[in-house]
Amino acid sequence: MLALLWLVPAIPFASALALAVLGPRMRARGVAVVGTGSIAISAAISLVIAGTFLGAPPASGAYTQTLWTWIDVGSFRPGIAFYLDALSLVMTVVVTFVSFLIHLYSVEFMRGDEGYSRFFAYMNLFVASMVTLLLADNLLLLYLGWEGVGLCSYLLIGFWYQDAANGLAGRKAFIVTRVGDTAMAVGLFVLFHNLGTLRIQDLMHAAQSQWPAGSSYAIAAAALLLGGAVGKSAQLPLQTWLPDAMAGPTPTSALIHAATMVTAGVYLIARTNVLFTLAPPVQFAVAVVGAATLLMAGFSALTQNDIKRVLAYSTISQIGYMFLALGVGAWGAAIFHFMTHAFFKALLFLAAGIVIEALHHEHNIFRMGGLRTELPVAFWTFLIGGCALAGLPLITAGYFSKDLILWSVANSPAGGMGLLAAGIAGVVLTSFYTFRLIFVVFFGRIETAVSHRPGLAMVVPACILAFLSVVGGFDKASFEALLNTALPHFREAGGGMSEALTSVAAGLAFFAGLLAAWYAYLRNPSLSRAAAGNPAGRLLHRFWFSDWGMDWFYDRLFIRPVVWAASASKADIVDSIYDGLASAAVLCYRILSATETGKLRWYAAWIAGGSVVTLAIVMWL
Amino acid sequence: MTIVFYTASAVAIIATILMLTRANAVHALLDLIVSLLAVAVIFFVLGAPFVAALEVIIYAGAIMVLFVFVVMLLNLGEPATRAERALLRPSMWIVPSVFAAILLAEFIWLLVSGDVPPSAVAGIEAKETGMALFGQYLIGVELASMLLLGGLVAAYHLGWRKVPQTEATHVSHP
Amino acid sequence: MFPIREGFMISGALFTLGVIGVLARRNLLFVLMSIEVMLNAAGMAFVVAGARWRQPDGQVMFLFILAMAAAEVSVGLALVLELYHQFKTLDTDAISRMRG
Amino acid sequence: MILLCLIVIPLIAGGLAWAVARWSVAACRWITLLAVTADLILALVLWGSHSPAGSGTWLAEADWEWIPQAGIRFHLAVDGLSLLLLMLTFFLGVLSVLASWREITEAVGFFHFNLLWILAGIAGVFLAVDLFLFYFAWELMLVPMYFLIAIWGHENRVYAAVKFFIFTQLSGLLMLVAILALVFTHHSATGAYSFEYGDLLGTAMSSVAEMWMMLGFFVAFAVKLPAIVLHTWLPDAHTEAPTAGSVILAGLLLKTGAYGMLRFVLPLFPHASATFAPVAMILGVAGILYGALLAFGQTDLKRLVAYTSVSHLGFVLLGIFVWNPLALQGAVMTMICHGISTGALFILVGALQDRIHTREMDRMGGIWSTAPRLSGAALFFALASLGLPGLGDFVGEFLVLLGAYQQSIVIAALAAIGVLFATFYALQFVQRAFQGPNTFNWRIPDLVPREGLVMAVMIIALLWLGLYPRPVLNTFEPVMTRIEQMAPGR
Repeated sequence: MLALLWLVPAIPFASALALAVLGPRMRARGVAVVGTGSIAISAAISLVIAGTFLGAPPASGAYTQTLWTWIDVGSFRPGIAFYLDALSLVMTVVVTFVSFLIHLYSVEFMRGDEGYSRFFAYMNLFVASMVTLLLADNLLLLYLGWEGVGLCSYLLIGFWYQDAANGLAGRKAFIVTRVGDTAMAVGLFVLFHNLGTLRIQDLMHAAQSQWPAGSSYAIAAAALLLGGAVGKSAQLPLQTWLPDAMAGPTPTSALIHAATMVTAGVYLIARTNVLFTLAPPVQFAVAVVGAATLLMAGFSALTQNDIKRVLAYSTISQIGYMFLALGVGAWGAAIFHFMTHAFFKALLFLAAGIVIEALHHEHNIFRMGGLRTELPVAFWTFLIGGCALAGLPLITAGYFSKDLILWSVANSPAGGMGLLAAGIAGVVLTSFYTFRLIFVVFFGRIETAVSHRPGLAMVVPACILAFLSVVGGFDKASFEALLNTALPHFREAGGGMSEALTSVAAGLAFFAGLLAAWYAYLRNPSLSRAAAGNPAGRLLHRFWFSDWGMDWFYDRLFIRPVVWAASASKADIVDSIYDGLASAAVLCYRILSATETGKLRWYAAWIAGGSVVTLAIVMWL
Repeated sequence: MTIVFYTASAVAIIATILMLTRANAVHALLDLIVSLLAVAVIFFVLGAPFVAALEVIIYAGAIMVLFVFVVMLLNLGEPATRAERALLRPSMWIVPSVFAAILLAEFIWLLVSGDVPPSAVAGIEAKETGMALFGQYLIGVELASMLLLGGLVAAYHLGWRKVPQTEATHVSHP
Repeated sequence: MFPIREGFMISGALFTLGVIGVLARRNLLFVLMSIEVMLNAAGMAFVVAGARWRQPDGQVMFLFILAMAAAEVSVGLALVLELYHQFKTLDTDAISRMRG
Repeated sequence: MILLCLIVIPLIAGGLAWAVARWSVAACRWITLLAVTADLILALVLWGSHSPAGSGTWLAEADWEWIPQAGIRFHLAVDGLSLLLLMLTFFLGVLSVLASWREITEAVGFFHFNLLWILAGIAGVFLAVDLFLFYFAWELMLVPMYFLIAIWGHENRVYAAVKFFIFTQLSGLLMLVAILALVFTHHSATGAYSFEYGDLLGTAMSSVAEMWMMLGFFVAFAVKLPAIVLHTWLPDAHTEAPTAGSVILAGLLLKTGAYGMLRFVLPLFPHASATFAPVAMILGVAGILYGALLAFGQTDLKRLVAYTSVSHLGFVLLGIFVWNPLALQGAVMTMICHGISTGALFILVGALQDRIHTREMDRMGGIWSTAPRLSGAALFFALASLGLPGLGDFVGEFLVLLGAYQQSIVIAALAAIGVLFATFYALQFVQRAFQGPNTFNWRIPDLVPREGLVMAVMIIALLWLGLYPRPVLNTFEPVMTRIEQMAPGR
């Protein structure tokens, strides 16, 4: 059954092509059937493959399927080949399953939109590219999937192209991720030049054997790959694009900017973990980036008033946790958190979608209120998602995965107390802004009336995801065992905090955040307005609101100079060389024509002068 | 013989200078004729009687007469000479004489530096020149004749158009 | 013996005077006359050279110069008449229609 | 024999088309279309029949005496590289004829005559193996192109046509001098006059003479392949040329420059090229960055696409002078895919200009709503030109970058940044022309089936080249390895 592996990316790709070409002529129902059906089949196949893989795992723990050789020039022979092991299996199953649910959801959410077939074409193309990325056997095919998902995120963010702002947001996302991709491409060159291949498994063995720990090549390659991962997963230096990416339709935000694409960077680092273990400073950098990002994004999320931007910042901060886990070598924990995060973050976005749809596209949370009674389904699913996100102890999956990360940070040789403190502070921040969101949106007075109730197609996926957000975390042990077949075990340094201690700490942090939010927003709502009143508060609020001023800073540092340079050199400077030549010729003409005065004696004088000079030359020679 | 040579050349140079500085065209012409005759004498001294004769007959005779004829035709008269004298400012002589001085210096320098051995004894008779003319230089003579024909046709053509117009508009100048 | 060196000196001097005439005088007639002087000086140089090597070629050359001078004067003077009729003046600086 | 037909068919058809045009314009167009398709089929037959191992240096040859005294032979030959470029020539030829089916209304006969004679000239350039014949075809190519731009162009077409002609003609003369110098050195070495490529290959010459001759050739080809400083004729020529003209100009004429470098500059003057390589590489990278930056700043659509050509062919120049198998094959791949993607972009911009009679992006916006298929195709080809993996351009550019990295890290990094800049202009092009609100509320007809067919063919070609380039790579691999062996010190 494993031979059907190539169908998982192929079916969505084919249906994307079909929808792109025939879409406009098909009826909406037909488009929905083709669009969602293809993802359903692909999800089903991946589940079947998962079953056979778990049932009878292949000998080497991995299954490779080569379709054809893509390019073969001298020693460079990347093939279109898929590599399935525990890591890519878990991610493929999660991605395809969550995509299926979101496609189901968007059948109803996008109904009536004039670009219906275009939307499903892009979404299918996205799933195809994401699965190609996950199953890629060599880094070049991974790069193909990598750019493909970047492209689809650009297309989907700018989906409602009539509004120029969406187009610009899409362009910003594509360019910022492409900055990361360029770094990653150079990383690929380093790897190929020094190790002679791009096939991931051979690369890892070659790196292991040829490069000593801490070798400059390993550091360069790992750092460049980290650059790519940071770009795609919207981590610290390159995270400004994700909040603007919320301009796209909500299912897109749910699928791309919450569950799947943004975790591509995590997958890349997990997949090339050998490189990072060979370059300890870069691995530590990953941890630091993760910690810093989770704090920054947490604070920014506090101040947002658009429901989707809050969730976007929370995504950035949760991926910060995954980077933190990767940084300390807890590969399994990061992937585990990826899975749970995919469930509850997609759920939160879908619920937010229901709310937005119900309040005819109202985004500002302060103009929503009291939806607890109006939209019970949205409320309960949102609540479960929120608790999973914040990490309600012992019940939600989010708690288990975050607890595992905190424990790994505490016990890993690389993890310092600083990182652990950041982690716990992050938990407090997460629960604070999550419950702020819930209290403001679902409690208090009804600001805007609910226009229409969500249909079944929107509610069912949300409920399934809610169920998964709870159940997902229970069977941690077997999940760990499965991942360890593909990823190295987590090396515990002795003397760290025990399992129980970190989980208690996490639970306390959760309740602290909950209480703070309850006190600030339900107990006396005037407190938040007072905080915003005084000058220091207002400055801080503006600073955090604009993502710590990163956007403003990048605009000044990069965008303005390039735009200025382009407009300044619009008229080709090099062309002026040739214009100069032309005008010099005209000048010579004008000078010479001035000598023709028409006076006989003037010419006679020149003739005499000429003859005198020639005579002199003759004499002198 | 050399005294004759030197006097003749002196006369030639002085006549030419006079010709240059004259305001009245006819006076200048007459000075020019004197200078040409002086050159004819020099030719004679140099033992080239045939050429001297030619110089007198054709150059001084024919060409200069043509000149006089044209000057008469132009009928310049007193106002023209007065206008001419107005133009004869001393300042106009500076530039040409600078050129001329350099040119003369070059000639002299060339002549002095070259070692000119003494010349042959006897002059060259007309017979010898005639034989050369129709022997070696036969083509040259034919070409010269064509040149003269060209000059004739051109002069005739230019002259012809003018006659009817001048009849109609000829007004005696004041 | 024939004064060869002096002969050349004289023709050089005459030629130079001719040049002065051409450059200095503005009246077209005087320019033509100066040209005649220059031609004559050149002819003389040829004859002196002929005398020096006792060759008739010098005199033949002088003859050709004569023919050329005659043709030149006839055409020149015809043009002078035409010019005078056209412009009513013989001042070369005034007649400068052929400007570039 | 088949090679001769490749050149003769367009020549005869040109005359025929011009003659027939007086009676019926449609017949003239069909004749041209049939002629170019016939040539395309011939080229495909050649491609199909050639043995992959590449027995001798040439796949097919045709050799006759021309001017025996001077050792000039009418020698046509084709190997992997020139075969592919021939196919590209006739592929784009067919598409440009289809694209300008409705666009050209006055003097249709003469237009098609010129079009066919340019194709014949280009085919001649790719086939000629005798340097004299090569120069002859090189000049034959210019004159009809000059007429194409000067007569059927847009606003200040005469300026552009004259500028194009002066640039190429002058540099062509430099090449002629270099050819003659080479022949004479060959003569002094071996005593026989010969313009044969084979004979001239090994001529021994002093390094100074070799450098000067190499520069003679290099400048001629650098003007044609717009290297950074010599590129200023390109934007004007492209903006003013009619659709068919700019497709052929961008798709083919630029490739003759690159082909010339691969065929003549590197093999004939290996040592001089090796010493000159660092300069050429810097020129290439500068071209990439400069072209991209200027493309980003343009407001005229055709000028934008023209500058992208400068940027893409900077990659080709870089790839050629890096001189290792990866970069060489990447350069040829970029040449082919750039021909298709830029050709398509020009056809689209031409179609757009026919509909809204302007090329200024400020007056466009929101065209996606009225012409979704046209905008979709434009988006696809803009993505191809920014080097999206899965399409042809990426394969070429990645190979060039990979090869360049082995030569020098800094140059590869700069070129990679060039790819990033490509994103700027490609998205700018799509954003300002097709997306955004329909401020000028354009109501324009979408792609007609004919144009749709042209676009579909090109999309399939790019996808095929992007996902399964092996048959194409195998065709010119033997040639590239042979050129690579010629590098000194290999």
